[in-house]
Formats: sequence, structure tokens, C-alpha cells
Amino acid sequence: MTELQNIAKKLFDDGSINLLIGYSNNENGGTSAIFIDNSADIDKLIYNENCHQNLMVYFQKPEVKKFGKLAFVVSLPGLKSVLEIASENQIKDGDAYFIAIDKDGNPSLLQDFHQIEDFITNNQTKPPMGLLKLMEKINNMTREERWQYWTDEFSKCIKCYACRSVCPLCYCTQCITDINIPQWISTESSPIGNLDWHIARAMHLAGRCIGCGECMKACPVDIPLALLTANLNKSIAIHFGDEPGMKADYKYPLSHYKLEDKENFIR
Amino acid sequence: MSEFEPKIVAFVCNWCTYAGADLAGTSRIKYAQNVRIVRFPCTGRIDFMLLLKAFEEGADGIIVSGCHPADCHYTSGNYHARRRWMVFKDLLDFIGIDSRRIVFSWVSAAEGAKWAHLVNDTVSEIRNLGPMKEYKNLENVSSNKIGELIND
Amino acid sequence: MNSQNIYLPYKMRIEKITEEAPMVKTFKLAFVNPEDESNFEFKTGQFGEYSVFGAGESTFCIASSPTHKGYIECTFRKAGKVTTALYNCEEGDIIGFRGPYGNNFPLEDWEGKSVLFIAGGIGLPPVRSVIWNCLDLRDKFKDITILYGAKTVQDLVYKNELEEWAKRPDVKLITTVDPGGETPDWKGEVGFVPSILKKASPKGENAVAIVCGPPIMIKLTLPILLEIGFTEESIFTTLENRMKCGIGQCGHCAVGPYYVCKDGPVINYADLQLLPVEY
Amino acid sequence: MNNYKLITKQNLHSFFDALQPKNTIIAPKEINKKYYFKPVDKFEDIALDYIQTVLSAKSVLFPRSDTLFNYHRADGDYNIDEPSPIEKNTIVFGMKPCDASSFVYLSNFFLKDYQDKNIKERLEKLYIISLSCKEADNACFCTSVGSNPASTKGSDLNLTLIENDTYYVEVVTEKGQELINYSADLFQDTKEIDKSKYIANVPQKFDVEQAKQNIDSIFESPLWVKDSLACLGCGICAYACPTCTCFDIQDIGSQFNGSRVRNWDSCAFDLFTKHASGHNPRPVQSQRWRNRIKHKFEYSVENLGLISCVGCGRCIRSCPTSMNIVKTVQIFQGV
Repeated sequence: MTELQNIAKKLFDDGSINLLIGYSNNENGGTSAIFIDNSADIDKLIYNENCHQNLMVYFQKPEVKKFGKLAFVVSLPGLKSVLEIASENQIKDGDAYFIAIDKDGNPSLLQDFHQIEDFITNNQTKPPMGLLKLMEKINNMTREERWQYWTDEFSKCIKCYACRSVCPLCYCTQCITDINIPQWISTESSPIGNLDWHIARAMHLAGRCIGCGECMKACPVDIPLALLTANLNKSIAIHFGDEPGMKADYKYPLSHYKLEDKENFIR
Repeated sequence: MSEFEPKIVAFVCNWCTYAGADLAGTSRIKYAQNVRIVRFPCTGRIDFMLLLKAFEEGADGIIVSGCHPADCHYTSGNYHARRRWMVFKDLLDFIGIDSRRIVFSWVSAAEGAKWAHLVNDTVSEIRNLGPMKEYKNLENVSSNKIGELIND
Repeated sequence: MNSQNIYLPYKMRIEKITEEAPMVKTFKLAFVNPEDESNFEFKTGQFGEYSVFGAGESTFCIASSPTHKGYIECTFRKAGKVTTALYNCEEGDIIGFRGPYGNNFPLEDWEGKSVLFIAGGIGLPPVRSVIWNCLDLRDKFKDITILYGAKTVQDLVYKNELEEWAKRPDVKLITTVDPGGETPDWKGEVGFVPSILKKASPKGENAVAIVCGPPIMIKLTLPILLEIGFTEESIFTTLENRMKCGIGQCGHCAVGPYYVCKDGPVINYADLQLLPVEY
Repeated sequence: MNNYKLITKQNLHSFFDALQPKNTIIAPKEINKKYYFKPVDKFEDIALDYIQTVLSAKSVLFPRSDTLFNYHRADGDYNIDEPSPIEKNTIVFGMKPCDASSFVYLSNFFLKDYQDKNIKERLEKLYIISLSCKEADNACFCTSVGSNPASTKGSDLNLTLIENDTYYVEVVTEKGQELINYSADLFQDTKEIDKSKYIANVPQKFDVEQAKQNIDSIFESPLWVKDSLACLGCGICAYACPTCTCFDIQDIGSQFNGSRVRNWDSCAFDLFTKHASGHNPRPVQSQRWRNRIKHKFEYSVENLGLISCVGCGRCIRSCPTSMNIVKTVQIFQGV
């Protein structure tokens, strides 16, 4: 039995949890989420570098919530989303258990937000180089080139909303695209409808996105969606010095203000 | 061909800029007639989606204006708006929409002349930028031509 | 042969608007093109797709009777995007209509029987089409009883027609409002539809019942109908689900293999029990 | 009307060049190591050795957004005009046999009771050249749903790569013959050959008859919930699926002018069944997953006599949470 499985087994044996959400190997040679509701299935629980899905997305799923007390296997991005969700008052300290996987792949059980905060500080990783390079490339383009780049990318969008579904922070019970009085975002997949959707999604995640990159991985047509939120987070860091997913008492930068905020762009 | 006349939509707050624009009117200050004013309770209410809709509906430029800092009727709406615009402007830049097409300003109820200047300046700037062709080139209604049926 | 575009609507002019209850309006619609009118036929229980150009389509039943020619009526409550746009229409406006779709109430099978109509709230419009159809063929049926309930007196729709039916000697009309919904001069019953039904207990032998209303009303009414002698085959209702195409293709209204738009909306209780509970 | 021919890879290029000027050719194209159907005008752009495209070719019949008609307001009345029909024929070049067989389902579905005009017109002008599979992956399961990697069902022409860079061509329909006639001398007559040694081996993962029966009999079961816990309710599976036909009808535009448009929709969305009153007949994801599976293997059989799954495996490959229709069927097989 692996260390991870031991921790999980202990949680079941104590009766601390009713459902554990972790990773297992799937039929197609990849890994996927596994929902374990009794200790008999624990031997299927694994963790390796292929386990990328941000499992915190299940925290808000009604059918998962029904099980009762939950435990999640989470790596760094997952833990950041825990703190971000916590800062938005969607999860309270002690609502769930987190089996954190550190950068060397070792599991440890974290129970309160302080432990998670410390863990994140000690396990910081750099964002993937590919993403940074692409961001730099786009920022170095002329405005016309950038527009061309993004309209080309957005034109591929088929509006399957997988980017929204896999995001642990897209938990609104009614998304702006689902509102039709007025129809903010056109339902068809058209250049304007797609542009509206991606701008709205990015803005609604500005200063909240913890950068797990799941939206980009889920996108069937490979739109580099994470760039939009990453770039927004960059400007938020520059303007306000805030970074989401680091503290449970984080204040959403767009819901408060400072008197001395920059206003040189305002006439 | 006639000269390009920019269409400007102004999103203004009820308490300061709208009153300021009103003052410009009652003071008989002449300013460019390209602007359509939409009145909001507060700049804090002006959602970015509204700005996008204005572009979609054919605006070439947008003015967003409200109370000066510390003057907000609701104490802090303009401070919140200021932050949101800062971030939204950066996003537009990143996507390649010319953020010069959106002009942010504080115009108080006493600043009729400032309002007139703001509109005139904006109109001449947008006139120089030309029509918002980026949005106009995005054909909204899908076409049934085969070949375009495949999303590409 | 040139195939027709099945999504092209008939253009209809709003002839008359009646405000039935808060947020509820009835439109009387006439065909703009005379040839559309002469080609148009429908049966009671069928529905159509009503559309406001720019807002989209919405589904409701044809609330008038096929015996009343030259126009159709629809009654709707302002709820979503399209019904809000419809609600804001004025007399003389042009709207779209396509239909009729779906099956119908098997009126021929009911000849010689008594007919009991039970409706709750905005469930009366589909039933009203059948009521008028039966009243226009009054000789073919035995007793006709109408039991209609709404939350408050204000919420009762077709108030003029309720008065008209009340006056007719060949119709027994019972109206009821929920406790607390009555006004000082309310002369009808006070209570929920199922309990009023139990009190009235019309005979179930050689009779059919048509039930339409909110799901909870239907759920509680059905056992009472069975109790007073109706068989499962003699209880009819009309289903409602989100619909888009009306012709069994878009998939929204599917309840298992059954498409409410194509195989329904009229269904008897015996068949209803065979379907998964997804309506 | 099967007859059999051979064509070399070089001649296939010439054949493409003969077809290209007069037709719109849609073919798989590689973009960032994934494959998509795109309009192509050069033979070199076509990917001939791919396993599966991300999205199916159903959009040549049933596009993501399809204009039903346009309206314009004039003098208080509305003028309605229909989009002009396509002029050129469309050839889908090199789709896999599983995709080709999906067109049998699609044409049955859309032309059954009410004939859909847009789809009928496109179908009349559609030619399908399919390409037998040399390779398959874990997600492929065509053999489990009554097809195989060299099936000619739904195709007009089927190509199978045999020895020496030569393709074995089966002319399946009159339409296929029409295509051959563009440049008949490029082809060489031959006898029927056994394709089985030239095609991918796709192991059978379940018995479809058994699956139909099992899925048919189980509606209420905790397994539906357990099996669908990972499902997050996005629309990829339905959008990637070659046989998913659900759609939504919306008006795009203002009250003065615009279009009524048909968009893809997915039964996985919460909004799919939600009434304006707020009542939702399928309020939770497991019910939506159940509906998808039962529709594929039970409901469409009842309505059309065909299962609506061709075993292309796209839903499995593209699902962000690795939901697996094969696994679900297998679970119910074991009940």
C-alpha cells in the first residue's frame, strides 16, 4: 500500500469521511477522477505526474455533496483553488480533508487553511514556460496582430463550455451565458458570440483564477484560454499587488479599492 | 464619400456626469453631436458587458464617466469602477481591441465645459482612429455557405 | 418535389389582447395571408410555436376550439424571454406561428360519455379548447362538469367565459380558489382542487376526465379520480416540457423514447405510467 | 452495386485534382497534432494517416449554427427569406468508416417524419469518400456497435490502403461511380479482395444486443449516479459526436432584422430541459448521463431501429473528465 492509500484508508477507518475524490488509472492509459466511498476501493488510488485534473471542481457538484464529508487528493493548483473558494465563502475550515501532494509527489494530510497556506508557500512552482513564452510572444505583437491572433483562436470555439465546466471557480448557479433576458452572450457559435463569451469568462475570473490551466487542457479545439486569465492576473499583480489562491482571507481585488489606486488613464 | 462620423456612446453616472452634461446644455455650450448618452445610477453599475454591447451595436468609441474620487453619491462606486476599468483596459489591449476607443473620465455636475471638451476631444480622436472596423468585420449572423459549415 | 422549410412560420396579426390575470394574456390571432388560413386545420389539444421576431419561439397550446374558424387564440404567462416579448406586443403587431403539432384529444371516443374537466391556474387554456369543442358538439356528450381552481380570484383566467359557462344549464361549473385567495364577494368554493373534487365526486362510470395544471395538483388529483371510479384509460392530461422544434427532432422534450411534441402532448394516465418520470 | 478498383497514391492525388475545381472538398487536416475536418484545396494538406478527428464531420449536414431563415421588418410587416442553397457539391474526403455510417443515422433521423429542407438539400449534394482504418486506439469501439474499420456503410467510395502505396477502392453507390467518372482512367479494375489483413484490429468491447437489453431494463439504479460522478455537464461529448442531433432554435438579431438560427445543444447541459417556471425534469447530472446512454442504445432503437452510436470514440477522447461510454455499457452488462 502506498503512503497515499494509507492516509486515505485511515480517513475511512476513522469514519472521518464518506467520499474520497482522487485519481486512478483509466481504461485509455490516462488518469481520471475516482470517487471512493468505501475503503475497499482504495487500492485503485494513485498519483503521478499525469494526474492534472483539478478535483476541487467537484466540491460544488450537488450529487457529490450529498455523500457527506469529503476528502480530496490535491496538488498545488487544487490547494490554491481551495483557498480561493474559501476566500469567497464557499468552503469553511474543516468542511473537507485535503491530501496534498507536494512537488516530489509525497502526500500529506492537511486539515485547516493555515496548513494549506504554509504548504503553498513552501511548494511554489514556476508557471509552465510554454505559457509564459506564448504570453510574451502575444504581448510583443502589434495590436492588429494580437486581434488577428485572438479572432482566429476564438473562431474555433464551438461553445461546448468545457472551459466553464472544468473550472473550480466557475460555480455560479446561473452563468451569464445562461441568462437570456437580456441575451448578454449570443448562443450561437459566431465571431461576436465567441468573443463575448471569452471576454466575459476572463473578466469574471480576473483576480480569481489560480492558474491550474484546466480550461486550456479541456478545450477540444486548443484555444489557449489560460493566457487570458494569466494576463489579467499579471495586470492585477502590477496594479494592486494581489495574487489569488495564496490566503484564505484573500480579498477579491475587484470588490474593494484603495484611495491611492492609479488613475493616470482617467481624464 | 462623406467624411466618417464616429458614433460615440457615453455611459455616465446619474449624479455627476449626467448633471454635468445637462449643465453643458443649459449653459448653451456647443459640442459635437456624435454622442449618445446612457444614464446609469453609478459608474459602479457600468458592467464591461455593456461596453462590449455598445461596440457590437456599432459604436466607434465609448465614453465612461462619473463622479470624481470622493464625490460618489454611493461613497465608493467610482473607486470600484476605477479598478475594474484598469483591468478591463488591459484585457482589451491583450486581445487587440484598441483601448483608446474607450475614454474614461471624471466629470462633476459643475463641469459642463469639461464635458463639452471631453466629447469634442473624443470625437476628434475617434475620427482619427477611423471606424471600429474590427467589430464590424465580425459578421454576427452565421452563414450557410458550405465550407464555412465546418468551424474554421 | 420542392421540400418545404418546416421552420418558416405563418405570419399572424394580433387581433385582440385580453388581460386575463396578472402576467397572463390571451391573444386572438388572425392569419396575414388568406391562403394560410384556408390551408390551416387543427384539432383540439394540439399546440404551436409562437414567435416574436428577434426574441425567438415559444411553445403553447392553441387555446381556442377548432370549431371556431378563422382565428386561433393562445394564452400565456410572462415567464421567459419570448413570453416577455409577446407580453409587450400590441394589437396589430405581427408575430410568427408554426403548427399545429402533436396529437389531440380523442373526442370521437368520448361520444356518449360524461366529460369532467379539471384545471388548475394556467392549466385551463389547453382544457378550454376541449371545453368549447365539446360545448359546440353538446348533443354528443352526457354531463359536462368543469372544475377549475386557481391560487386567488385574481389568478382565474377566462373570467368572462367562466361566467358564461356558469349560466349554461347544460354545464356544471365548480370554481375554487386556494384558502386565503378568496375575495369578500367570492361565491365559489375555497379549497384545493383535489379536496373539492372529492367533495363533488362526479360519477366515474362511462365518463372521461381531462386534467391539466401544476404537477402537484395532478399528482394529488389522480388517486381521487381512480377512487371515484375513473379508469386509468379514461383520465387524460396534456404534458408539457421545454420544446424547441415541435416536430420530434430537437430532443428537448424527450421523455425516454417518447417525444412530448410528436407522440404527445395528450396522453392518458395508463400510458403516462409507462414513461420515465422526466416531465 | 459494388464494383472494385485500384488506384495508386500518386493517381489518388490526380483524382483529387480532378475533383477539386468543381466541388468543395472537406478533409481531415492536422493542426497542432490534432485533426480537424477543414475545407482543403491541396491534396498535400489532407492527413491520410490519422486515427480520429476531434470533431465529427456531421457539421457538413448539421452545422454548429445553421440559419433557418432571415427576417426584415418593413412597414409593420415582416419579409422572410430563406438562405440560398449551396451550389457546389460537397465531398468529404477521407473520413473514417464509423463517421460514414453516422450519415446513415443522420439522414434517417432528419428525413423521417418531417423532412428538414436544409439537411435534405445538403445531403443530395454530399459525397462521401471513406478511408478504412489502418490504426486504431484504445477509444475506438466500432466493432462493438456492429461496424468495422473497413465498413462501407454510408460511404459512396471506400478506400483501403493495401500493398505498394495502392488503394483498393470499393464503389458503393451510384454517387461513388459519379466521382469515379471524373477521371475513370486513373482507376484499374480488380476483383473483390479480403480487406481484413489491411485494416486495424479493433477488439470488441461489448455485445451490442446484450447492451441494448441491459440498458433497456435499467432506469432506476444507483449505478447511474456512481458512474456519472465525474461528469461535469459540458457539451463536448455531444458536440464531438457524429450522431448527436439535438439542437436549440434562437433568433439572432433585433426585432427589425436578423435570422432564426438552429444551434447545437447538448442534453448534458442543465438548461436543456429546464422549464421557464424553474422546474427541471432532469435536475441532476446522473439523469442527464443516463439520458445520453439510453438515447444512444435504447431510445433511438425504439424510434428509428438504429442505435445512435457508431463507435468513433470521440466522446471518450475529448472528455475532460474521462467519462467513458464503453465503460458504462460494460458496467450495465455486468449487472
